[in-house]
Amino acid sequence: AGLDDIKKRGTVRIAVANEIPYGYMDMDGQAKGMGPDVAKHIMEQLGIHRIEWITTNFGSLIPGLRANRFDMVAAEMAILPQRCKEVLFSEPNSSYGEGLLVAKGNPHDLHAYESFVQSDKKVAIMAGADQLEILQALGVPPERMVTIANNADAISTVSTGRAAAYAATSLTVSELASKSDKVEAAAQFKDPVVGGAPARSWGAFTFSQDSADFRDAVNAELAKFKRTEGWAKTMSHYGFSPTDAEESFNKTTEQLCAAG
Amino acid sequence: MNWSSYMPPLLEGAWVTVQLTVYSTILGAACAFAFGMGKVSGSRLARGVSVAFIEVFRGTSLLVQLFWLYFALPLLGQAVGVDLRLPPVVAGTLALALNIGAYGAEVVRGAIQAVPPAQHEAAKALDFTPRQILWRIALPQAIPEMMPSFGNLAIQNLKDTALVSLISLGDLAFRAEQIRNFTQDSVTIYTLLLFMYFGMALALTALMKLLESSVGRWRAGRS
Amino acid sequence: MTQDIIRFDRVTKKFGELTVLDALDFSVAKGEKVTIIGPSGSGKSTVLRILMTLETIDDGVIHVAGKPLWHEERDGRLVPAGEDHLRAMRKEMGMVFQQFNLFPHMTVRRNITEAPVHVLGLDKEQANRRAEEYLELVGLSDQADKFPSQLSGGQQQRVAIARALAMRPNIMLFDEPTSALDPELVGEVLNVIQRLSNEHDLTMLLVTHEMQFAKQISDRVCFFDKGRIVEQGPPEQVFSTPREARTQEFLKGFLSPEPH
Amino acid sequence: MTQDIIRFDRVTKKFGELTVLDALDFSVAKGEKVTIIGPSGSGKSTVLRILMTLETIDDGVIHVAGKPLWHEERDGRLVPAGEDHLRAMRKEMGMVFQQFNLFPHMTVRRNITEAPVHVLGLDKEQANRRAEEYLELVGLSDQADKFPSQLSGGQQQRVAIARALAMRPNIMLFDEPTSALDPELVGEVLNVIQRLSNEHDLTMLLVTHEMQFAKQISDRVCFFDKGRIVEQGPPEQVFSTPREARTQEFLKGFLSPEPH
Amino acid sequence: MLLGIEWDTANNWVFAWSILPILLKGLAVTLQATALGFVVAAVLGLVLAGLKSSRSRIVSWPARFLTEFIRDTPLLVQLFFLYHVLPEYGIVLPAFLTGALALGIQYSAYTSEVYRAGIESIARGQTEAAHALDLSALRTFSVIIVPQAIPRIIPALGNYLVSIMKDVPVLSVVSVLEMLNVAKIIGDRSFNYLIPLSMVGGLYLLLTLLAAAGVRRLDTRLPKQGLPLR
Ligand SMILES: Nc1ncnc2c1ncn2[C@@H]1O[C@H](COP(=O)(O)OP(=O)(O)OP(=O)(O)O)[C@@H](O)[C@H]1O
Ligand SMILES: Nc1ncnc2c1ncn2[C@@H]1O[C@H](COP(=O)(O)OP(=O)(O)OP(=O)(O)O)[C@@H](O)[C@H]1O
Ligand SMILES: [Mg+2]
Ligand SMILES: [Mg+2]
Repeated sequence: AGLDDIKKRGTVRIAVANEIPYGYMDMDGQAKGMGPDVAKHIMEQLGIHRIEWITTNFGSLIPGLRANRFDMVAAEMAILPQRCKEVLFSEPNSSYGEGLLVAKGNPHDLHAYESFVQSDKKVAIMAGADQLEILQALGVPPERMVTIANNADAISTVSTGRAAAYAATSLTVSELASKSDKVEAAAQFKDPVVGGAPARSWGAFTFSQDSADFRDAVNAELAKFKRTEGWAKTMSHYGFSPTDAEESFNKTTEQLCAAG
Repeated sequence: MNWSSYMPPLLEGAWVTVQLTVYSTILGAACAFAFGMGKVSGSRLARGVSVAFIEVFRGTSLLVQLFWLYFALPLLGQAVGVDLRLPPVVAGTLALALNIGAYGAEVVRGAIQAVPPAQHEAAKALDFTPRQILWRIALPQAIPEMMPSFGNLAIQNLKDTALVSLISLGDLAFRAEQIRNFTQDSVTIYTLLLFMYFGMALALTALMKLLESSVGRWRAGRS
Repeated sequence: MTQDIIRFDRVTKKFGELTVLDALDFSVAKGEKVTIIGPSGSGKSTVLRILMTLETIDDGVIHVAGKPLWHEERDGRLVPAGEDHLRAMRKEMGMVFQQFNLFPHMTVRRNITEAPVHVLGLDKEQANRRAEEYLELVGLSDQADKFPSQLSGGQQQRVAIARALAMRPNIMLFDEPTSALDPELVGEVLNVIQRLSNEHDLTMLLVTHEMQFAKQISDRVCFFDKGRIVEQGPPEQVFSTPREARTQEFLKGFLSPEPH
Repeated sequence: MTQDIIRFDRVTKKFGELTVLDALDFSVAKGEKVTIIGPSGSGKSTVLRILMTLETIDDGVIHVAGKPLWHEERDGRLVPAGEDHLRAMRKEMGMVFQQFNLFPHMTVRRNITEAPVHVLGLDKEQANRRAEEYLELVGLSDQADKFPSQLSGGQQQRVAIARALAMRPNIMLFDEPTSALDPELVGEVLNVIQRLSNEHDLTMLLVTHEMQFAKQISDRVCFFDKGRIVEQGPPEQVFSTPREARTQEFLKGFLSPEPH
Repeated sequence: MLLGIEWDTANNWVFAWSILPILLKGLAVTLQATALGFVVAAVLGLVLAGLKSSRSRIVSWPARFLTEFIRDTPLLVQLFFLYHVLPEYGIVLPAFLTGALALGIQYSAYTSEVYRAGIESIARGQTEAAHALDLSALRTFSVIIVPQAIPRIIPALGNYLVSIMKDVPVLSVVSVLEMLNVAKIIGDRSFNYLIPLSMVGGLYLLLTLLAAAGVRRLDTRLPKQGLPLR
């Protein structure tokens, strides 16, 4: 939907995928996370005062945008060239590296995505998440990947041995690790190297193809906000490192969409 | 966290589940009568349409229907230039109603056909028209016959509403998943969830029994 | 006999391979009381059901009250009867079934008034008066507000007779009206039929196994076997001095066995 | 009378609230042929079913062949009967049901031999000879290899009689053996029972509505109403000059109605 | 690429043709889950039916409650329960087995009723006739009741087999790669749901029509009066 439509309606529909700390609903039904917090600020600036939050599976975010089930996604979805063909991205709002969730004590001694290329251990990924592309690029055979529908399933998947590890972003991993003492973040994690550079993702807001003006308006406000102390505080509040914050300025969406 | 703190969101979800069940059961009953009577009607077209409807919605899995309505239908709409993007509530209610309606149509058909041929003959001997026989003799006798099966279908429908959580509708199952995402307290949440569905099913059963006895009062003296 | 109100001319009826009526000639005079007897499967019910147009015929002609039952004249030619013609013909007749076939969801009163109101177009009050008249006749004035399931078999059958009479037919067809009854209830139904048989205008066609009763009320008894009339005549003759071997054999089954 | 082979002393039977037998006193001498008549629901079947131990009783004592049916003596004390005692008592009796209750998945021969082989321990050949003997008696020697569904109702009931006789019981119980039959088939079954009634050793207890037949074969007729014996005596007396008003009323239902 | 097979999005027909082998692999999983679930349901249902008909209330009452409870709660929730709660008590089953088990448990509530109804439908008269002939309880059950109950039980079980097959897609929530899950993943990645989901619907329709014809045929072949004993 265009910016005018949304302003006329006075309500914007924003989707999250229930991933802590990127975008999630807490028990009281309040939207939280890096995406929602920044989105709330921007909507305020744009004069849109009502936000309808929608929770959906990660895999349904892009189809939902295309089906006009919501106007915007605030899930810190990584900007990837093939996604750029389907939807519009704002400029990066964050940046994050990869991580690996393993069982307590790391019994299989796993420290890198590359471990799964040779060994017979299975690695879990979330349906629709970009870890699939990374693992594929590294040459991990498909039968060694277990697809789960939800971040929430990761702890039990790993702690019960249904998969040896869960490949996700470093923030997701440390968040999950903090919730249960049956799992931990793999220590001395080696960033996967794809196409000659360590894999790093740039998260952004996502829009449908016909919402260019809305995206541009968000971009303008985002650029302003990223220069403030408020943005940096939000980053660190949700566990992003200073490096993550710096990196988020180093690439533009245009560059990221053109790569690969 | 203890279980009592889960209750407010779960009750909210349960309310959504109740609404979904009620709306889709009512809509489903309408489908059931339309297509069930269509299947026994004299018109070949009505019969064909009814048979096709019943076979398609009984023959494919409910979850496939739900996903199809939610994910595939918008693309079909795009291809033909119509906006068929259904909001989750509509897609969910529709999928449940169509599915339960197809099963219900067979119940309606069965009950109408179970009215003894002798009743049709007696009515014909009294010179009623075929239309009068259907509306005055066959249907009033068939409806109490349908009630037990409708009761079972309503319970089935209540259970099936859990599937709409998979298209992000905030029903009971969905809210439970949300809480688990937060707390990872699977044991408490799923146990609560099972008993809440059980309780709703018991209430629904009691309601259907009440309805059943009120539509079939003339059968009371039957041995 | 004055005039045939029912006439079958070489009527043949088949169910698939099975010939149930075999070129049957049969007629009934106005006001005549005829009893049909015969073994199971001999086609007794079929004769009544054909008259009531509950079954079609395969060959032959039937006249009821001087008009062809299954044909009507249009533009001087005989064409297959339309629904209007059939309904007009059915108005001549009332039928009482072995299993009563009351409408279980209607009170006794409703059972009797339903057709007069919706077929004959009587208003409700007229129909109710008529119902009371016939309930009186069958001795059930006090049961008008009960449902059929609250009555004994004998009472149900008497209601069924009242229901048929309320349409004021010229011909009454009875298909084994007492064989679904407990033996002690048979008498009350036969009593009602006996009373009707005194109406000189009413033509009666009765299928029964109550030989004693048949003897008392009928002007004529027809013995059916394999879709044909084997023997017919006044009851005294047929029961006491049957001419045909088949009739003798059949009647023997109803007499008490002799000690051997 | 020589000696009571069956004796009911103040036997009471209830179904929930309903008292079906009400402190019933009733006895049958060895070799006696007794017919029970009475309205529907008066407890006729219940008497036979209790004898066959298909129903329990709530109060009173029953003796069969001098032994208590529902009790046995152990260490000089009367205790509730065990399964062994009940089986021994049941051996005294054979029962024929209204609905025949043949085993539909067994041939006629197998229906008759099943119990002699597996209960009495006869070898197959002996049992087959016995089956032939009784099939001869009921006039069905040529039907041994058919299944029940291939027989008429009258033939099925005759097989059921042969099946009961093959256990060589001293007492035969018949519960309306002809009321599920087409009227013309009644004679053949009554014929068989008539023949049995000439066996002076066999005690017979028969529930029937065939008054004519009851008159011929029974030594005594008992009229039941509401779980009590209202009247009993030789058939001529009970049928021709019933003493009780209730009996007269009941028997009236079986007589042809008089014209009014 | 999925399950080692690439797809081709050149046009709709090519796309449909190229994903067919992937869907068929998913179908194989669907059928395996159906078969395993059915076996569990058939056996567990028999156990439940036995317990429910027990004379001892201490046995029959809990069995009755359990049946009612299973019947009145959604398969999805039962599946989540088994998948997430059992591991808390050290019982870790692979997703496929958990799924088949959940299907089996859910349907055991229904099959237990099939057994009970099949046996009770044998006219009371049959048991009474056997009793009057003094046949032992064991012989009555095995030679009189069972041969007559089987032809009534089998078609009903057949219908539940078909129902189980239609419920297999629910297992996708615990990442079993059955047919619907495969189609959904293809959709997630190609952003074309219409073709894979429609194909799944078509395949299901085909399967259930075949199965229904099979059950009907079975029904006409089984003797109505019981398996003949000569
Ligand atoms: N709808 C039908 N389809 C096939 N056969 C039929 C049908 N109705 C009757 N028949 C057969 O036609 C024959 C004659 O039936 P009909 O009912 O007229 O006999 P009936 O003399 O009334 O016998 P009963 O004394 O048993 O009532 C029987 O063999 C019966 O099986
Ligand atoms: N299993 C049962 N449960 C409850 N009531 C029963 C049961 N069996 C019989 N009755 C009732 O007991 C009463 C006597 O039944 P019984 O079968 O002995 O009557 P009957 O004299 O044989 O009648 P009929 O002539 O109809 O066979 C009836 O009112 C019947 O409804
Ligand atoms: Mg007939
Ligand atoms: Mg009885």
